[in-house]
Amino acid sequence: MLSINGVSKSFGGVHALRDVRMAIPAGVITSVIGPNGAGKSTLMNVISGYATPSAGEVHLDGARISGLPPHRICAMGLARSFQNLQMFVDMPAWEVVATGFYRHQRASLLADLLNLPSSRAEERTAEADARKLLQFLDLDPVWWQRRAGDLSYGLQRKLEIGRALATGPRLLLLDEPAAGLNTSETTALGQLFRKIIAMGVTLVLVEHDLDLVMAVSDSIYVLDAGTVIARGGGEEVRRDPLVMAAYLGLDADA
Amino acid sequence: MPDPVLEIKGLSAYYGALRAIRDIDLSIAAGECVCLIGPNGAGKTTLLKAISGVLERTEGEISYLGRAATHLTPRQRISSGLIHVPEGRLVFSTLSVADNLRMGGYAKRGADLGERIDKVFELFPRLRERRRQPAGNLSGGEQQMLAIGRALVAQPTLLMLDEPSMGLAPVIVAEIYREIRRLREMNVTVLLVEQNARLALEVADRAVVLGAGVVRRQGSCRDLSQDSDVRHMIFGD
Amino acid sequence: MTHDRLITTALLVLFPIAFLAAGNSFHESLLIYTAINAIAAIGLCLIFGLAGQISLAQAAFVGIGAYATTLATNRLHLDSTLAIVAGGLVAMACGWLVSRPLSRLHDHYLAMGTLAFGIIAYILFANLSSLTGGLDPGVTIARFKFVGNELPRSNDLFWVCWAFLVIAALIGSNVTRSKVGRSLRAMKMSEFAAAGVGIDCVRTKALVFSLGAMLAGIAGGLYANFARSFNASSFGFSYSIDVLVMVIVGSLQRISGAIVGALIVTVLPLLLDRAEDYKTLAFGVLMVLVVKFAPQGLVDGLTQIASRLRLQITALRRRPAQAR
Amino acid sequence: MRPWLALRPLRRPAIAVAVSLAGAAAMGSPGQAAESIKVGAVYATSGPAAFLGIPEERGLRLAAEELNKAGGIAGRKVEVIVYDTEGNGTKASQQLRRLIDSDKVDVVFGPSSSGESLLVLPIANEAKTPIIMHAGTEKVFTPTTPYGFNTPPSDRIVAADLLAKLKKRGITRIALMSSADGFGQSGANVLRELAKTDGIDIVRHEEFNRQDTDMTAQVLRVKASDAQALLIWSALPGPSIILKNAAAVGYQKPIFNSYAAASRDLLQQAGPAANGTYVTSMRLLAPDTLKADDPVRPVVQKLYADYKAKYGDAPATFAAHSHDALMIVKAAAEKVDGELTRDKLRDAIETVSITGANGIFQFTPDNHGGLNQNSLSMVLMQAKDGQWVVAE
Repeated sequence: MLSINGVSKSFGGVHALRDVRMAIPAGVITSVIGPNGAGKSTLMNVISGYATPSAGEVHLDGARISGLPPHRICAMGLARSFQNLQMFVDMPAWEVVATGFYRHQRASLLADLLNLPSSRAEERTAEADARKLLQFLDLDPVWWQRRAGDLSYGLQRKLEIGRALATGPRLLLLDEPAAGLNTSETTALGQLFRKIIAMGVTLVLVEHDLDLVMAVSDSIYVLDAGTVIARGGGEEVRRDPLVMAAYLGLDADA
Repeated sequence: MPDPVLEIKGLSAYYGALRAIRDIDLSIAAGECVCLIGPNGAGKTTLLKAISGVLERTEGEISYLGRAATHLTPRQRISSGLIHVPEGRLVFSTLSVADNLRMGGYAKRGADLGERIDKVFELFPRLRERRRQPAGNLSGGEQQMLAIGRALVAQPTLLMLDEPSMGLAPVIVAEIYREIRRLREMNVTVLLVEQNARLALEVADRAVVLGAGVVRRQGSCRDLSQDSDVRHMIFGD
Repeated sequence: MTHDRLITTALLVLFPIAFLAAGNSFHESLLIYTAINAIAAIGLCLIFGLAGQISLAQAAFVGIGAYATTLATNRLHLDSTLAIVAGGLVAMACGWLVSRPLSRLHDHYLAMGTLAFGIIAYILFANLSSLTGGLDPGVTIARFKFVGNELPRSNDLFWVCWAFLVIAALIGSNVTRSKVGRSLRAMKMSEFAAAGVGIDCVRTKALVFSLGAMLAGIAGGLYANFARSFNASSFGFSYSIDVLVMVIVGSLQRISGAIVGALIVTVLPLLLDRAEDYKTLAFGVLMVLVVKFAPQGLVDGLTQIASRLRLQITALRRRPAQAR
Repeated sequence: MRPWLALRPLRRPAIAVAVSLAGAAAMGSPGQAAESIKVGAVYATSGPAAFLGIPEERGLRLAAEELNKAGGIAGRKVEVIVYDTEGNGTKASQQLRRLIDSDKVDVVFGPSSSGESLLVLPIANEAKTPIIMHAGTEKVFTPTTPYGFNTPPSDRIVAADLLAKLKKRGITRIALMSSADGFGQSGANVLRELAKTDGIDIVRHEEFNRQDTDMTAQVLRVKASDAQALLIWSALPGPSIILKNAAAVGYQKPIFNSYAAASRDLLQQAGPAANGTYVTSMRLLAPDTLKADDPVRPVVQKLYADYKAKYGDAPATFAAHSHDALMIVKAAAEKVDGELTRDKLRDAIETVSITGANGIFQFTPDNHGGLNQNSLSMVLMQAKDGQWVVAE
C-alpha cells in the first residue's frame, strides 16, 4: 500500500535518512522502532509531506506522494499524529476531533458566511460525529468539553489519533502514541489499534514501548542512524544482535 | 521520622471553572523519594504544577520546609530549592547546552555557578561533550538529561520530575533512571510522576495513587505493588 | 466565545440608541467614526485574532476602499451604497493578491511584510495624483445619496455605517462559529496539524486576508463618504496601529471586542486631550495594563471576572456543606 | 485566597475605562460665560507637525493673555480652548466638531497643516462657524468659501516673491527639491505654474521624504544639472540634511529655502553647512535685522520679545499665524454691534484691515487670505555665522 523507495534525507551535511526502503502492506500494523535520533520522525515527516526527500520517492497505492504538500497527502487518505504534540490547545477536546472532518465538509463559503441551514446542519453533524469518534476512542466524557491544552499528554495523544481518524484515512501514521500512557492504558491502546484495523485502516506505528510493539505488530522495521538495520516479525527482531546493542542497550553476547 | 520537606493539606486546583484536583493531602520527608502514579487525567501533572506555583487558581495549604508557601511566587519557590522539571523536556532549544544550564542558576545566582554546572557535567558527561551545541540539536535522551541537569544547577531541596522516561528508547530510559538513583544517594528529595509504574515503584520509597483528581491510595511501594486494585488500575491485571 | 453573540447584539442595539440620544453633532460623529473603525477592526479580528496572522496593512486596505469608492462614485457615477460595496470588493481583490506572497511569512516577518505593503500602498496613494489627488489637494467625493436621494444631514450617514457594521458583525460572527473559523483557529494554534487534517493553509490565509481586506475596504468607503474630502495621510502606518490596538484592547477573538476596542480607541484620545505628548504615554500604559492583566482583551477580561465571581459564589455556598 | 488575588489586578484598567467613558458623557454640557469670546483652536501639538502646533498654541495664548490684561475685546474676555489633532486629518475634523458643537466657540483657529485644513473646511462651512486657518496653500481660500479665512501668506505669494527675487539676481534656471508630502507637493505645483509665466526654467525636480536621512543621490543629480541655484521646498529636517549633503559633495551654487525652513533649527541642525544659504521668511525670524522704516517691524519686535519673555525661547515664525488671527478677531469683534454671533463675526472679518506680524492684512469678500504681493509678508534672509540676517 505504502512503498518507500530509496528515500534519503539530509539536513546540511547530516544524513538523517539513507536509502530507506520499506513496503507496507494494507490491513496490517507495521511498526518502526529505533533509538532516539535514528531518523524515525524524519521518516514520518517525509511520508506525510512535511519534508521532501533529498532522493527517492514515496508512493501511496501506486500514486507518488513525495513532494506533495501535507494537505494534499491528507486528501489522498493518509493521516498522522505527531511525536511532539501539535495540539489545538485552545479548543475544547471534541472540537479538536471535529477539525478532522474539515475536508469532508461541503457547505460553500457563502453558506458559512451567511450561516445558511446547510452550514448549520453540517456543523451539527460534525459535532455529533466527533462525539461518536470520542466514544470509539473510549475517552471519558468528562474531558469532552475541556480545553484540549489542559488535558494530560496521554489524553492529548488520544485526541490526535481521533483528529487523524476523523479525516477518514486509509493509512494512519502514529508517532509514539503510547508515550505518557501507563501499562493498562497501553494495553487498551493495543485493543484500539485492532478496532482501527478492523475498520479497514492500515496502521504504521513509531513507538518506544517494546511490549506494545511486540504485541500488536505484524512486521517491524528497525532504524538506526538513518538506515534500516533489521526487519521482520517480533521475535526475529528481538533476537537480532544489532537491535539489542543499538536499542535495548544490551551487549549481543550478554 | 525526619521533618517533612513538603506538607500539603486540602489542596485543590482549577482549570477555568473545573476542579482538576480535589482536597489532596500529602507529606514528603527529607531524603524520601515519592512517586505519583495513576491513569491519564488523574491530575498528577496538575498536582506538580500546583506545588511549583505555576497554576493561578488553587485552594488549600502548602508548607515547605516548615513554612507556609501558598503565597510564594513560582520564582520564590525555585529560589528556595523547590524545583520542577516539567514533562516534554522543555529545554531552550536555540540556546547552547551550557547556556541552558546557566539559566538553571537564574533564580539562584552566586559565585559558585560554574562549580554547580561542572557538577552537572560530571553527572552527565555527554552534556559536557555537547556543551556548545544548541539544545535543539540534542537527542531526546540528552534533552531529558539537560532538563534534569538544569534543575540540579538550581540546587534542589525537593526535585519534582514529570515523566522523565516519556518518548525515550529503553536504553536511554535505563540511563536516566541510573541518574535518578544517584540523586537519591546525594540526598535530594524527589517527587516523581511516571507512567512507567514498574520503574517508578522500583526506584521510589513510597507511592501515591491518584485517580480522578483525588488520592486513592498511599503506601510503601512494596505494599502497593502487591495491591490488586492498584495492579488493576495501573497494570490492567 | 460563548457570550460573544450576546454582547455583540447588545452593542449593536446600543449604537442607534446612543446616536439618537447624542443630540450633538460632535458626539454623533464619534459614533460614526466608531462604527467605521469597528468594521475595519472586525476585519483585523478575523485576520489576527482568529487566524493569528498579524497584519499591519489594514490602513492600506481602508485606503484602497476609500479611493475605489470615490472613483466609483465620482467617475462611474455608481450609487453611493453600491460604490461602497465596490470599494470593499476592490480591497478584497487586493487582499487576495498580497496574501499569496505573504502566506509564506510568519510572526514578525509577516508583520514586516504587511508593514512593507502598507508603506508601499501609502506611497502610491500619495503619488498617484491622477487617481488619488496625492497628499495635496486629495480628493472630494460627491455627496452621499441613498438610492438617488441626499441625506437630510451629513451625520445621517450614521445609519448607513451602522447597517454595514451589523452586516460586518454578522459575517464576522458567522465565520467564527463555522468550519471556516475552526480551520482558522486550528491554523493559528498549529499550522502543522492544520495541514495534517487537510487544511490548505495558503488558501485559508488568502481567504481570511481577503475577508479582512473587504471589511477594511468597506470601512474605507464609509470613511470617504463621511469625511468627503481626504488625502493619503489618513491611511498611513499610524492608522494600521490604531486598528491593531483596537483589536488588542477589545478582544483578540471576539467580534464584540473589536467594537469595544474601536469605541475606546476612537473616544479615549479625545478625553486625554490636554495631555499632549503624555497622551501617547497614557495610551502606552493602557496597552501595557491590558496586555498584562487582560491579555485576551478587555471583553474577555470582564467576562472572566464575571465567571469567576459566579464560581466564588458557588464555592461559598458549597463550603458550609463541606464543613459538615 | 488565591482566586481573589488573581482577580484583583484585572479590575484596575476596567475601572479606568469606565471612568473615562463616563467622563465622555459628562463632557457634552457647555459651561458658557455669556460675556466671553470663545476662541477654539485645533493644532497639531503632538506628533510630526508639533513644530507648527506648539508655537501656534503659544502665540495664541500669549496674544489672548495680552488682550485680557488690557480688558479683553470690547469688554469681553477671551477664552481659549485648544485641542490636539496630532496632525491627523480625521482627528482634526473630530476636534473641530467638538469645538463647534460641544464647546460652542465663536471662531475656530487652525488646523496647523494644509492637509488638515482642506479636510475640516467643509465642516466649518456646514456648521456656519468662521475658521481662520494657518495653511500654506491658497486652496483653502481660493475659491473663497463663506466661513474660511487664512493668516499665513499662501505658497503662491511666497513663491512669486521668491521667484521675483531670484530673477532680480539673474537666476533663470533652477533645480527644485521638494518633500513628498502635502507641503512639498503643493509648493512644487505652484512653483511649476509660476515659473512658466515668470520665464524661469525648473531644469531638475527631485523629491524626497522629509524624514529621510540622506539625499546625496538627489543632490548629485542637481549638481550635474545646469541649474544656477537650488531651491528646497520642505519642512525640517530635510533641508538641513540637504545642506550637509551639498557641502559634502562640494555644491557651490546658491541654495534657497522655503519659509518652512525659516527657523533657527536649520542653523543648528546643518551647522557650518548652513552658512550662506538663503531662506524666504516671515519677518518674525529676525526682527532686529529689519530696516528701521519697515512698518511691520514694531509688531514683530513686540511679539518676539513677549514670546521670549514668556516661554524662554525665541518664537518660531508660525507663532505669528495664531497671533495675527486673534488680532483679526479683535478688529472684527470691535466692529460688531450688539450680540456677537458667528455670522456677524464672519461678516466683520471680511472688512478687517490690520498690520499683523505676517504683514499688512486687508480682507475683502474676495480675498479671505487677507495678504497679497504688496503686504510685506516675506523677506529674504541669509545665514551668516550662525545668525539669520536680512539679505536685501
